[in-house]
Amino acid sequence: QETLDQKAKQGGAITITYKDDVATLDPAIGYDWQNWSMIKSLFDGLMDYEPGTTKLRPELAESYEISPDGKTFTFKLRKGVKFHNGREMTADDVKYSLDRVTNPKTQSPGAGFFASINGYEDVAGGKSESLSGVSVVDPSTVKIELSRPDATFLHVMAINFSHVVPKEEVEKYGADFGKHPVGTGAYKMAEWTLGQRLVFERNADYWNKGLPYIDKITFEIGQEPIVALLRLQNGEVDVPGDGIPPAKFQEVMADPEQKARVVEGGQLQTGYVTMNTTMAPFDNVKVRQAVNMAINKDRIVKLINNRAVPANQPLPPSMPGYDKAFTGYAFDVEKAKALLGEAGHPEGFETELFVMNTDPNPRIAQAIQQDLAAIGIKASIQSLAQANVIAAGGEKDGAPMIWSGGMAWIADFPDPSNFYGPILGCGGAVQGGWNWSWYCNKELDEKAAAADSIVDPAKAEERAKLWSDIYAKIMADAPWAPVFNEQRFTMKSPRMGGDDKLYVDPVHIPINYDYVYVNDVQ
Amino acid sequence: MSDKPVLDVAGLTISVRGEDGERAVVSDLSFALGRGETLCIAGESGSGKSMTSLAIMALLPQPAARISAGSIRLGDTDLIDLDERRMRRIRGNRIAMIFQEPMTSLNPVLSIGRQLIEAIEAHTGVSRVQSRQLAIEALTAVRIPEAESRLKQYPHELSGGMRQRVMIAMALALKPDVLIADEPTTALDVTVQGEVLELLRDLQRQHGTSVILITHDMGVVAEMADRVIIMRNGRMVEQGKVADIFERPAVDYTRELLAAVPRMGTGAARQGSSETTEDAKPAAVAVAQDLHVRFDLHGGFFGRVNRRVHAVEGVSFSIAPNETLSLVGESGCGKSTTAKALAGLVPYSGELAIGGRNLSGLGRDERKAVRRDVQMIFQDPYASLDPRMRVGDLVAEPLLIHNIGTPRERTERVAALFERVGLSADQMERYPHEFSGGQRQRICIARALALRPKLIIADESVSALDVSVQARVLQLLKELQREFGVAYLFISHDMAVVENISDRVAVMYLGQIVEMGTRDQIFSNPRHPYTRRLIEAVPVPDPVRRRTRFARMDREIPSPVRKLGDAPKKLVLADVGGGHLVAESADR
Amino acid sequence: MTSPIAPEIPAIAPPARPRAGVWSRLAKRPLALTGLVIIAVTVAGALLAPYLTGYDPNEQLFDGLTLEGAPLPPSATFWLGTDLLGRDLLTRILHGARTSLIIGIVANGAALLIGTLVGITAGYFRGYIGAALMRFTDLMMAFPALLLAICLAAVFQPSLWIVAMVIALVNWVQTARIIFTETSSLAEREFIDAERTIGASTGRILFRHILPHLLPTIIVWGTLGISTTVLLEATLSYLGIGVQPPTASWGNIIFENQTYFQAAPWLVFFPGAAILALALAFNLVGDALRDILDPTQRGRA
Amino acid sequence: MIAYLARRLIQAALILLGVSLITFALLYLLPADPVRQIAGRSATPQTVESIRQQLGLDQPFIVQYWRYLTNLLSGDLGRSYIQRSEVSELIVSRLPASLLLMVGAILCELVIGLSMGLIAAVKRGTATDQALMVGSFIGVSAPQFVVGLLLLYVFAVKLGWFPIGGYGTWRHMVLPSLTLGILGAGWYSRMMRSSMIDVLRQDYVRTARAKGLAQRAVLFGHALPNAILPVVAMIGIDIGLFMGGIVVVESVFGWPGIGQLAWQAIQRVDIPIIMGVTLVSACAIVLGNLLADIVAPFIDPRIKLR
Ligand SMILES: Nc1ncnc2c1ncn2[C@@H]1O[C@H](COP(=O)(O)OP(=O)(O)OP(=O)(O)O)[C@@H](O)[C@H]1O
Ligand SMILES: Nc1ncnc2c1ncn2[C@@H]1O[C@H](COP(=O)(O)OP(=O)(O)OP(=O)(O)O)[C@@H](O)[C@H]1O
Ligand SMILES: [Mg+2]
Ligand SMILES: [Mg+2]
Repeated sequence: QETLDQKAKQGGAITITYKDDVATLDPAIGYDWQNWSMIKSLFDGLMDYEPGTTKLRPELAESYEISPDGKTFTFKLRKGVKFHNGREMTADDVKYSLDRVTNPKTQSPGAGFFASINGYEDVAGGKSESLSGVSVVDPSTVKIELSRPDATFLHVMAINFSHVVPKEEVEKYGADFGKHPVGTGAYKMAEWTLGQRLVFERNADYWNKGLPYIDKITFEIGQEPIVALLRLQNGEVDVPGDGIPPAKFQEVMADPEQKARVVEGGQLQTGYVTMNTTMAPFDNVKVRQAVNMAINKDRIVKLINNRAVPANQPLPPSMPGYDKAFTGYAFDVEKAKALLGEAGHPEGFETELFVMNTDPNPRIAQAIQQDLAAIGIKASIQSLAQANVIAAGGEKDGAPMIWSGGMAWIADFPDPSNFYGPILGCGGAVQGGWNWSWYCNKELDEKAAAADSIVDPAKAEERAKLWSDIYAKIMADAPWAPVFNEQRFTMKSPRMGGDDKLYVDPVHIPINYDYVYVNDVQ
Repeated sequence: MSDKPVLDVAGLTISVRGEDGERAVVSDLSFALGRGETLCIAGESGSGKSMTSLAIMALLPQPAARISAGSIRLGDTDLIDLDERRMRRIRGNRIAMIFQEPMTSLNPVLSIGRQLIEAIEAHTGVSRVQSRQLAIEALTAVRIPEAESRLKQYPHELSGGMRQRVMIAMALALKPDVLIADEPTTALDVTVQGEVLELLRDLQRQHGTSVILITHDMGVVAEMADRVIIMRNGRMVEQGKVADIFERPAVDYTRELLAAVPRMGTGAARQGSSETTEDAKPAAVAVAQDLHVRFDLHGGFFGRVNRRVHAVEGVSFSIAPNETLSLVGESGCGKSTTAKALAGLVPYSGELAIGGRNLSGLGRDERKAVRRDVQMIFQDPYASLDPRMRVGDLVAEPLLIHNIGTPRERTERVAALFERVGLSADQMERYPHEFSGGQRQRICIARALALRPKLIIADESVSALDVSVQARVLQLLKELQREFGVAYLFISHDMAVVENISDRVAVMYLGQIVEMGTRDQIFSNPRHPYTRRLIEAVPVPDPVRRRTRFARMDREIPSPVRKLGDAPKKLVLADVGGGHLVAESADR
Repeated sequence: MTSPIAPEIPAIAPPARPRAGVWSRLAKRPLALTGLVIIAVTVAGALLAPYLTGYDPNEQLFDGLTLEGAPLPPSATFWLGTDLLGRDLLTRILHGARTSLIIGIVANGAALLIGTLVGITAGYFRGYIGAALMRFTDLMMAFPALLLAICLAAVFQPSLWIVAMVIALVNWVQTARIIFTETSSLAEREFIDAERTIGASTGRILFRHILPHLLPTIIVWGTLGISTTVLLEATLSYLGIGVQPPTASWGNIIFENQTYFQAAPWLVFFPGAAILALALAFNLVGDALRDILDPTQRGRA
Repeated sequence: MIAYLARRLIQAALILLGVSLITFALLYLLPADPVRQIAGRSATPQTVESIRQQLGLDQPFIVQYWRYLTNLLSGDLGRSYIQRSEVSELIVSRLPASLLLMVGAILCELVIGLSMGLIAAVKRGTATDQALMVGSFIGVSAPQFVVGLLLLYVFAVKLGWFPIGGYGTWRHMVLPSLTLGILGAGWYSRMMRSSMIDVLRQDYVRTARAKGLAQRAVLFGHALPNAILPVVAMIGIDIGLFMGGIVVVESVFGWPGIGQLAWQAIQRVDIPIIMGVTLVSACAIVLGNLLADIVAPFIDPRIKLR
């Protein structure tokens, strides 16, 4: 059982604000950073992470076993876990949930995560309604067989898409289940006034006794971040969900009282420039390397008020497999120019840099533009709405360069493989795909598969090393120019209690609702 | 009559500020108005009559005009020193005013009831219900039938005569000590004019109100005034009892003014050409055969046409070159509509031919050519001149459109036309609003003449002019006819003018011609009862022959609006000798 | 027909009084003169921008930001301060004047022109032409402008001229409706009938006689349109249609920096003041022009 | 009247049909593929195709449009691609707030704009007039985001007179309405001024003064009803202009209206929502114009509905 925070007090209510609407809370569908952690509080999966860390631990599963070949996972379920509707959760629910998420009718954006489960092809192809690889051994035991060893599978069992849903409620609400979520989580849905507010209420029957601490969480929707901050300063809000707006960052940090309430932490994020390796002149590796050397990352970090650290490889520092020793391409204008010359572009060339239109991304793009201009590359900026940039990236000759900020890539789960598949592997280099650099290296794809088949937890080090090598090779080909890794800054009201790491929890953004508490009850 | 005057104006000087500095438009005017007295102010256009009355009301146009000297005393109060708030209590309550234009002086978006009641409420402490009662009484007093239900009507739903009566009711509701009426009847036709004057007299008799009546119609002066002031160029040139002024005018200007007054029966001097046309019958300039103009009114459930205005119903006439045909009749009888049909401004049925060319089915260029032959002078000269164009350009425009001459030739021709109508060539650079009413009318005439048309349609073109100008314009028209052989279709409600200028006269009633003949036939031998009434209603410019009562219409003017399919009965005209056509009517 | 120039009337030499030019009359009014000067300064600033300051509008100066990355307030080096990328704001405003003048004058002018043409035609021809034009206007009014903009952006290569076109395409509608109402009442005026009787062509009636009367309305809409279109351009470039960073326009300087208006007020204030000054200047000139061209208003100063 | 209404409503329906067709076509041509967005980053081509089929997006344009129309007639606007809720539900939940804001803003505009225009017209040519007209230009030129935040900062944060954003009571309404109203007031004041100057020259105003009415009665009772007519036509137009301003104001004040919904949908190319919001706002605009036309005869009895 959980070790509870001794200082924590039970009760109280907090208010969180968001600018954008909360999309569906259906765990099979919800896939943005905003509803991600809300779903995590309403539902549970077989696996989870220790609060504030990236360490896996069982959740609805009491324990699990992995077969020596790494292809069979057997989960023993926790007893007495109840859905919010009062019914007890069983192994059938787990199977139902996995069948559902992979069924094309559900239109889940996460179905692909389960591709390694036996029978996935049949379900995805509409030939079957049920995953043959998932079987209910007894009401509290589930066995999952994979078609290949998958080291990330435990992470997959921790992501929202695999969270357990009750069949009867899903069938009752149909497509509207996402508006009437019923799970086993620490909170249950109390009220949802579209466009205005969501209210979560403490689940008194929560299996993890003593949790959560807070009675009621109100999410207020539609609030401009600047206004949210004003309200926080006025004591009306406890956590501004969208963070500290850039325009106010320095003001907040200049005030010791406010600064004390800001928690800083790492994030599983990398900001990078993709270069379309199928489009001239970026089909020349020297050009790509030159771009890597031309970007003044320190200055860009300064531009965003030092809210990030310069990056030299795809993986963020807190990710296993991050290579501390790797130096990447140092900022070197002369060398970059030389490389361009070698590549046959001594005078530079003209190209386009796509960027999403919300602050600070256009600014960063302009800084990159100026850096590129210094080596003769004249990049014109296309600052567009998110969907348009994504669409351009998915066309083979749509976008020569894209600045990734604002659109991708916050990891789905803390595993190095998560930075490869869809965004650097061959599978993503298809029309409408997310591999915007259209980089496809069959050899690396094989290496990646090999690394992911190392299932044994004891060999985690070895696996991480393999991944480091893969990313080093990628950097040699330079389809990306990594620019920085964003830092997270979460601000809270004075009454908020709990360990700081709960406020920069890598998988719960902005905060881990289940473990934080307020200081001012009784 | 008490000794002390109700209103005493002394040494009044009003100046206006213009681009070229201040100039006086009224100088050193003094007069006194006794209780129950009617004082007429007459004089040429622009002589400062309206300005004087506005000064008394403290309603001079701001900020251009101001009183620069003199005093205006109402009883014991000097009105010039009063502040706006105290003045407000006097306006409407002790001095009321009826304005020159009845058509525009009522607020178009408020019901007449509201406009009346609010005047009463503004000055008396009575309740709304009582004010309403008073308003009904006032309307009844000005003989508006069904007064109670009229309260809900809007100005545009009333005829011009009725609107003027509403204005009078409004002015009289509070029984003011002084009533200023600025040309109250100019825009009305003779029958309505008679009624309105009668009403003023009635009310004066009942309440002992003193009246200042501003008019250019010497007939009205003779009919109404106790005393008369003659103004010119902002100065009073003569003042005296009405009989003295008419019999023994002291100054030349007054004599000129009186001489200019068109009098019935003086038209005999004009003869000649028209008589010869009778037998010679050269090709007619314009022929109308069974002309119909109907306006559809939409209404009812599906917005279909359910009623029609039968504005013109089977009118036939022809106009020979060099001839003047006058069209007379009361307001709304279809005179202007006939004219507009002839000018191609409204769709019609029947036959219309100009210079032998049938108007229907003409091509673009032919129509333009016909336009050259017919020109129209509109009822309101100000409204028919584009206020944003220089008058020189306006007169040159027809030449430009029809591609006549070089720019230089055109300018020269316009200058010549200006001289011809009695304006100076350097006025070409000015804009319409910078002219007086009479001058504007002359500009319209110059414009109509520019193309040397065969026919000029003159719709009430002299009604708004003061007598001296009117006489000059009529003279001009006659001269032009003699010189160029222009034919005129002359529309007027002023029988004296009609008698003066016409060769032949057609009397219209409800869209149809009820009588038509030579001038002599109509004026010396009117056959139709309606014609007779029109002639009788004309006030005579001689205080000696003042009538005590006007013949009052026994009923409202019947409406030309009819249900679909309910066309009015066509009148049959019978020749009673010498081309004198009279409708055979049983009901009159 | 006799000779075109009637011989009966002897020619008279017209007076040779020169008409006072509009310009010289404008110049007599201090307010209008102020307006003209502001416009002239703006245009000159836009044309001479490269020579007026020592900076490049797009150069992100190393000393243009504090160590924490904050922009610098106005100072002797940077007269109007720097922006979030450390660029000189004065230089950017001067260069941005080009874009904004094109949008505020050309695009707004085109919208005004289309709106006036449509409104005047629909108002004068009552029959099917008028009805069809007005229904089309209603359709355009009901159609979301932003959507049109985005789609056009997708179809065309975004450029300043596309924005200008889009702005003209979405902004003419309101003008058309107002002009329609006014024209239909003007068409009923008697002097229009008078023009018809002298054989004036439709074109002449519309453009020589009705149009001048619409001038006050056109001036009101035209001058108010300047600020709205300049700001609309910023919204459009935000959505990816129109000038793209780093090209400056007054609208997008404001748009990019508006969240910083407390931390760096100069970034919003100066471009805002520039837009206001331009719009006001046109308004002053427009007002004066209206009074000058309206003869009934003579004598007022 | 009924016939007129029937005719206008049929016209309105045709206009809406036109708007829906054009919008649908434009969105169809848009390069962003909605299926890709739904399917997510890790989807296989197979999944993508299956989703495409389920949504009927593999059908030709005409079929898609026809299906949309038939669904529309039964009140079904489809489901959001991103939020996955019924579009009609999303719109219905947000529409009242926007309408309320619109009413508030129109009130503000009218009160501020008309009184500014009125005073300026009465004091024509004076310093007051000029100050007011400069004011109206500031209103039109000031970026709404900044105006909104300033008002919020001064009246809500510093003075505490109003809540800092939110929705519910009349006190929540004041600042957002004012922010929107300031822009509109700029337009209205100019229109009002020029129309009022014209009316004040009319004879009937002189008549009203000659009756001895107080200045207030003359201005409000006689001049205003005549001067207001162009303003009424303007209100119809205004509704269209609102859709622009409402986005910013709603997000500054956390106002749960349709503007925020539309903006998010445009950013993410959430086609069903864009379609729905477009139709709803087109409806509002068409009805607004119709209403303006219907109201006109009540203000000016000379006008006939035709
Ligand atoms: N608002 C004004 N500004 C400048 N001058 C004016 C104004 N109103 C009238 N005038 C001038 O004042 C003079 C007197 O005008 P007023 O209206 O009193 O003439 P009137 O005798 O009533 O003429 P009418 O018979 O045409 O009504 C005229 O010369 C006229 O041009
Ligand atoms: N456009 C129109 N639509 C409907 N009815 C009209 C129209 N024009 C004129 N009428 C009606 O036709 C009738 C004749 O009008 P017309 O203007 O010819 O009268 P009139 O004899 O010239 O009168 P007045 O002496 O007042 O000028 C009137 O009842 C008038 O209301
Ligand atoms: Mg007068
Ligand atoms: Mg008439």
